[in-house]
Amino acid sequence: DTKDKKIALSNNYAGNSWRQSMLKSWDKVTKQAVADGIVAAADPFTTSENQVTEQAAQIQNLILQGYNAIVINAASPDALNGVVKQACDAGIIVVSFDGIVTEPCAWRIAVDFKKMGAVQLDYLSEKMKDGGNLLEIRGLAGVFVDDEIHKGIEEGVGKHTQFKIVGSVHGDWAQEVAQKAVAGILPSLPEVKGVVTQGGDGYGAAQAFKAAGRPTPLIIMGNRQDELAWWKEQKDANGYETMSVSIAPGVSTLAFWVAQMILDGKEVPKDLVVPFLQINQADLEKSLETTEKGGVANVEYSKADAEKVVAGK
Amino acid sequence: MSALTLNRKTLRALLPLASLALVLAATFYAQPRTMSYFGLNLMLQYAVPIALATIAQMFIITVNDLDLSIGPFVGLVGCIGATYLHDTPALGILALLLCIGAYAAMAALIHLRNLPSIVVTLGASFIWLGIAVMILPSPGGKAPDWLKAIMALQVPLIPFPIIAALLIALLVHIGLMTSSYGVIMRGTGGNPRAMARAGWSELRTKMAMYALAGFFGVLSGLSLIGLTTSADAHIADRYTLYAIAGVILGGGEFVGGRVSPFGAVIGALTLTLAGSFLIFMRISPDWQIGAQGAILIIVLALRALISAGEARR
Amino acid sequence: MSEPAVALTAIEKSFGAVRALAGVDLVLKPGECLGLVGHNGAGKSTLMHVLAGTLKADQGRLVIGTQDVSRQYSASNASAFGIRCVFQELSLCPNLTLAENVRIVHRALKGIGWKAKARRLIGEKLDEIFPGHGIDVDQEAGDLNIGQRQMAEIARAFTVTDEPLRVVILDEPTSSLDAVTARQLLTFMRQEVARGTSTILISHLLGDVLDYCDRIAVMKDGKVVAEKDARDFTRHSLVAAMGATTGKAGPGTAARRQISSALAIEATPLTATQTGKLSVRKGEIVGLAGLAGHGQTRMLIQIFDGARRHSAAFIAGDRQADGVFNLWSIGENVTVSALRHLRQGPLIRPEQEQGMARDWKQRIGIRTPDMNNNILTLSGGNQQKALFARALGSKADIVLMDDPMRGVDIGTKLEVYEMIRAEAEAGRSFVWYTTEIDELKHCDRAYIFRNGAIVAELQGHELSEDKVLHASFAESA
Amino acid sequence: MTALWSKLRGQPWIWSFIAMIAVWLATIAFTGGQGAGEILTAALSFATFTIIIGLGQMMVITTGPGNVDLSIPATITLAGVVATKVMDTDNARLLIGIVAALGASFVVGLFNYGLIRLLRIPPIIATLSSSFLILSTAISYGRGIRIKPPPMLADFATTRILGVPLLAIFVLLLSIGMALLLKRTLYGRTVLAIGQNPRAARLAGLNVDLTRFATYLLSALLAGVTGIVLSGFSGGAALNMGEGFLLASIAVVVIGGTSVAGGRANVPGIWGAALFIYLLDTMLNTFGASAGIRLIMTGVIIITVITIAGGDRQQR
Ligand SMILES: Nc1ncnc2c1ncn2[C@@H]1O[C@H](COP(=O)(O)OP(=O)(O)OP(=O)(O)O)[C@@H](O)[C@H]1O
Ligand SMILES: Nc1ncnc2c1ncn2[C@@H]1O[C@H](COP(=O)(O)OP(=O)(O)OP(=O)(O)O)[C@@H](O)[C@H]1O
Ligand SMILES: [Mg+2]
Ligand SMILES: [Mg+2]
Repeated sequence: DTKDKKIALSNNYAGNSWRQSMLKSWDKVTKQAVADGIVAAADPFTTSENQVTEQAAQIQNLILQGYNAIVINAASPDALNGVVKQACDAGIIVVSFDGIVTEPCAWRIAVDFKKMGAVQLDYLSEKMKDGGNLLEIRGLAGVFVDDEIHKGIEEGVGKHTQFKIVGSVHGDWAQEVAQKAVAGILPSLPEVKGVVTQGGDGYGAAQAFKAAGRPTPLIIMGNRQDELAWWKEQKDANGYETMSVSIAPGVSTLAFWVAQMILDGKEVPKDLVVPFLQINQADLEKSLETTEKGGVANVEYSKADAEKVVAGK
Repeated sequence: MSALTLNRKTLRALLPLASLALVLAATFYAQPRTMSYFGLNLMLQYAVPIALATIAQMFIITVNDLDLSIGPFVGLVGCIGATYLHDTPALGILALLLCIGAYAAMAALIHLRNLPSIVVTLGASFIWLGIAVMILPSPGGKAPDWLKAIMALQVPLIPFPIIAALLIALLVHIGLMTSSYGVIMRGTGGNPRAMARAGWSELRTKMAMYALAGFFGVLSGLSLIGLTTSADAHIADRYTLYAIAGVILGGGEFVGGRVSPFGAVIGALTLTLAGSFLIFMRISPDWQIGAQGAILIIVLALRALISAGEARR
Repeated sequence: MSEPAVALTAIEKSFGAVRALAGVDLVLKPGECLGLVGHNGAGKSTLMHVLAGTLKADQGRLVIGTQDVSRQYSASNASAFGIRCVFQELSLCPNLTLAENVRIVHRALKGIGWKAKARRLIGEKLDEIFPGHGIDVDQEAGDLNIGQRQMAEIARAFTVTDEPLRVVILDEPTSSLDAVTARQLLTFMRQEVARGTSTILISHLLGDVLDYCDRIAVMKDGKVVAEKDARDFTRHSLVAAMGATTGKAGPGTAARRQISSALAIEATPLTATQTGKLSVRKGEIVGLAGLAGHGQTRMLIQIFDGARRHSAAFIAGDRQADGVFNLWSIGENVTVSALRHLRQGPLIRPEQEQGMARDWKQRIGIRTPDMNNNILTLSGGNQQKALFARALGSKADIVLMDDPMRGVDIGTKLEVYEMIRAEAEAGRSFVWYTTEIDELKHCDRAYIFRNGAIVAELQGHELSEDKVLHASFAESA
Repeated sequence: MTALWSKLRGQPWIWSFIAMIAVWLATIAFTGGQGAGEILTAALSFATFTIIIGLGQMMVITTGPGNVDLSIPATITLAGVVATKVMDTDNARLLIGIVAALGASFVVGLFNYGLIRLLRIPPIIATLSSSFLILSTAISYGRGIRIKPPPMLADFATTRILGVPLLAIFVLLLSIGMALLLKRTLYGRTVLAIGQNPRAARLAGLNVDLTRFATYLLSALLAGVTGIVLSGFSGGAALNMGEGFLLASIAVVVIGGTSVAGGRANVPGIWGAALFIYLLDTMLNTFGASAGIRLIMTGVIIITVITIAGGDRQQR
């Protein structure tokens, strides 16, 4: 019974559409849960900049406020371990997701970011048997997720040797930055067959190719609505084919249910893996329909969904 | 006239303290649980590295410069601390000494070529970040145990962060505000030409002040990873602005060598507490970022209120 | 005859194209007071900077006592040789207390208890030179007014720790002091000289130089052109040696003019409770007098703020703080207040601007090869002339002057007095704060200030030194 | 030739152009000459945004030490969000969208100056604080949703004439206007005077308060313009669209030869510096340097350029 338990969300960044969707999903699902009397409170907290220190201070304050569980999307996998340990010591359940923490006392809902990189090359090798030159758009330097996806992509290139990465830029997961960086490097590159990405940067890359007057290569998309809309446009115009992959912002709701289950005394394994959300050519229309204009393709979890994930199904 | 000035001066000196008291009272009111040894300890822990970084910034501001690189520098120190200092202490100490030396070299460059400090330190911030990313491409590392032990120190009666903050302020106050060499340092900020006319080398003073800033930056980085237990290149990016805000909140002025170590430390504490207060306020996530701005404004507006009577000068 | 305390031989110094010192020979004997006079920009300050080690001469020899220090001379060994300088532009750190400012010039002040020592040093010296000065040694220098700052700096130059006191250079030390404090300083200087310290006094107040110096050297265009015992100079021969044009109206000789009855300004000092009212009529020259620091500047600023925009112009005396724009050329500094009238549409016209600058260079005699040079290439007095040009060149009909003749040479002063008179005839009103009682004789009326209040009003014919001083000190008016 | 050079080297802006050309040459040397023209075109397109905000930041910085506008990135975001949301992809609503976005920027400028003047908060902290509030406003108004710009705006922002972006021409005109404003108007002279000595400026009869107000307003409005055209250029407004412009806006101003101590400004230098910073990034991307090396190189090159150019510049 968790009806007088309080859960907090500690989020470290709110400055892009993915995070906004995540907060919205949290809001939608937890409000209902509170209304249904499942938990007493589920308050979201967010800091302004992607900063470990701010988030650490935030979590410390959440400890003081007496929450029973804290759900964390962490700015750093290791640097919050100190404060996570403090929370655990205070008897608080800590569940991390998306940006997970490595402190053993916490639960982790991990996305296999490495695989997210690797599948892009698997897909490309299917599409282009002869391989070719690739442009890689990375995220923010020095951040865990960027490093993981990059490793996956490198692995994929190692496996599919017909591909070669001829250029690599940091797009910081932002449309404008990606566009700017790609436009800069493009003139110096030979023909590019494909663009591997990390999400939030595909549309910017497409714009840059168009502006440079280059043929549009196969760009892996990242589930943003504008990316899907662009893809649809191209598909209708010239049968453009690609795929789109990213983690669903609704994973925050999964983390919520997991925390609730743990509070409820259920046995939950410390490490859970959620699949990333992949959109293929066939699913495009459907996904586009269900995605809010300007938002991100999403999956929200119900309690039943969450129980299924926990049961490992 | 003299009684009036004195009055105005004491008022101005007490201003930071008043802001702190106000924010503290508000925090206690919003969350009575913070009014305990445990609560204060938890809430103020992260103020220690910020206070040290603020002192570092204060040294630079004393000689009329501004350091835009202190945040990334603290991050770099953190990365060195969690790697070299942990694995091969001798190498780690050497690296940290080099860091301090780099600060002094920066002062020499700025002075000899008569460069604006803002640009040089802006450039330096990229260099620190770059080196940090190379040392620690993705977050991790381990803080030396002795650092963790120091930062987890439990002192009876008064929480450790408060003692540490007071100690830092007192030491710097003696060095800068009351010692005969401190006079030379501050004089260089007040009227560098007069100091040169009296035969003091501005180059040496500046190098000393920058080296001190580097030293306190090192202390800040080390105390930070003592708390977080691991490092991240971006761990302290925000410290640059925090440190500037802390100095100003503490009654320092950007030009003219008017600074106050106690004020700076109090400023850092105020900023940290203000952050906590906001979290206790449970504002909607949309406005949580904005509220940080609002609270800065409110605290600083106090200054205007008190100095309202003080005519244009 | 004893060894000279200091001997400068064939000193040369150029700033770019400006030849500030063109081979100066000067000898200072122990225990004498040497007066140094010359027109603005003659090179007096530059020569003193060379002697104080803050500027390096291009050529020439410098001997202190018996030691040739031409090579390796700097500010720090200047003080080790016992040479102190009160510079024309003040050199206190505004963010430090007076005691702390003393520490800056004395390396020996360190270790535990240094502050008490410093406090005592400066406190005693201030008491000795300026009895009743009313300055608190724990005050920050920035909180003092310019006169008090000057007093503090002078006192500092005479303090002694472990280094000897051989030569004290006073570069226009009385420019911001009122008559009483100036007298105190000069009297003290004589005592110090009697004790064997050599002093160099630079001043544009020729009376002071004639009365208080043993010997006088006259500089002109970077050279010493005359050097004699003070007794052998008269005011007239001194002025002649400086090469200034005299013969124009001297102080107090002008006839009283008819002044219109239209009121230009009316104001009451805000800060004082019991005070007279100030009123200025159109075309009138009104003086503000009294001891320095008694609220005259504040009065001027109050009038300035109260005046309709562009109807008042201000001539700062504290030109570093309130006057010059350091990065601009002389021309830009002159035209800044008149820009509204140099426009076509919204755009300023460069030709008109240049024209105005050239015009004023002529009219007020600014010594520079080119008005496009930076303002700081001018000597102190010439900078002051540029500020005059700025105010007179604007179309304001009220001109407020905050002791504006600080550091202006006698020749220029006479020209400026003339100009003020002419402008007043043309209908402009002047409010003129001055620390030189002689200058009050150019005013139609004067108000005497004490403690921020107006305590007396004197008509032109009553403006004698006695009366002014009496009113400045009297307990009630 | 040497005469020309000695005249040029006295100009504070020349170094940013030399740096820009050097970096460009290094890039095309690496690619063997491939893409030389396209790189410049791309640089022109992207540098224009930095130039617009740089012009505003330049005015603010010129008003004296301590003056800087840290709210520019947030204002860009707010203007972009407001513009695209009000326009709602409809050409017919273009104008009202522009008015709304500029109106929002106007309020930002007003607010910033209010904090500085009325509450006497130092500009660095005032604009930093207000940037948080502005960002929150953008979040709560735009809800993090990315709306496409109307086609007309997108076209305006992306059209090129003979390889030269239309926007660059527009910004060139703007820059000429700003240079005139600075050198040849009472407002500009007042800005320069305040930057050197605010007290003297007041006593010289210049309107200090109004000028500082106008300057913060100008900076906010230029940030607003950037927000509008940037959302047209990159297909919509996003909450993080202003990121990266903070340091860039300060860097281009100072590398371009404007004095951080105030009182000395330089418009052409902003062009050189903005192109330089973009091309520097391109060069490092082209070299394929790792993130760490790229950051280090960026820092080293910025410091090198300022060191070579520095010399007699006044200090902060
Ligand atoms: N830093 C400088 N740069 C360029 N020229 C200078 C500089 N300092 C002084 N000069 C020039 O050197 C000459 C001598 O100046 P100096 O200040 O010695 O005159 P002065 O005799 O002290 O005049 P005043 O009575 O007005 O103080 C002047 O022509 C002045 O313009
Ligand atoms: N509101 C102001 N604006 C600009 N400058 C000011 C202002 N108030 C004072 N000052 C300057 O500060 C200095 C000290 O001011 P204070 O009011 O103590 O002078 P004061 O009493 O008028 O002295 P004095 O009689 O010597 O002029 C003066 O030199 C004056 O120029
Ligand atoms: Mg002089
Ligand atoms: Mg005064």
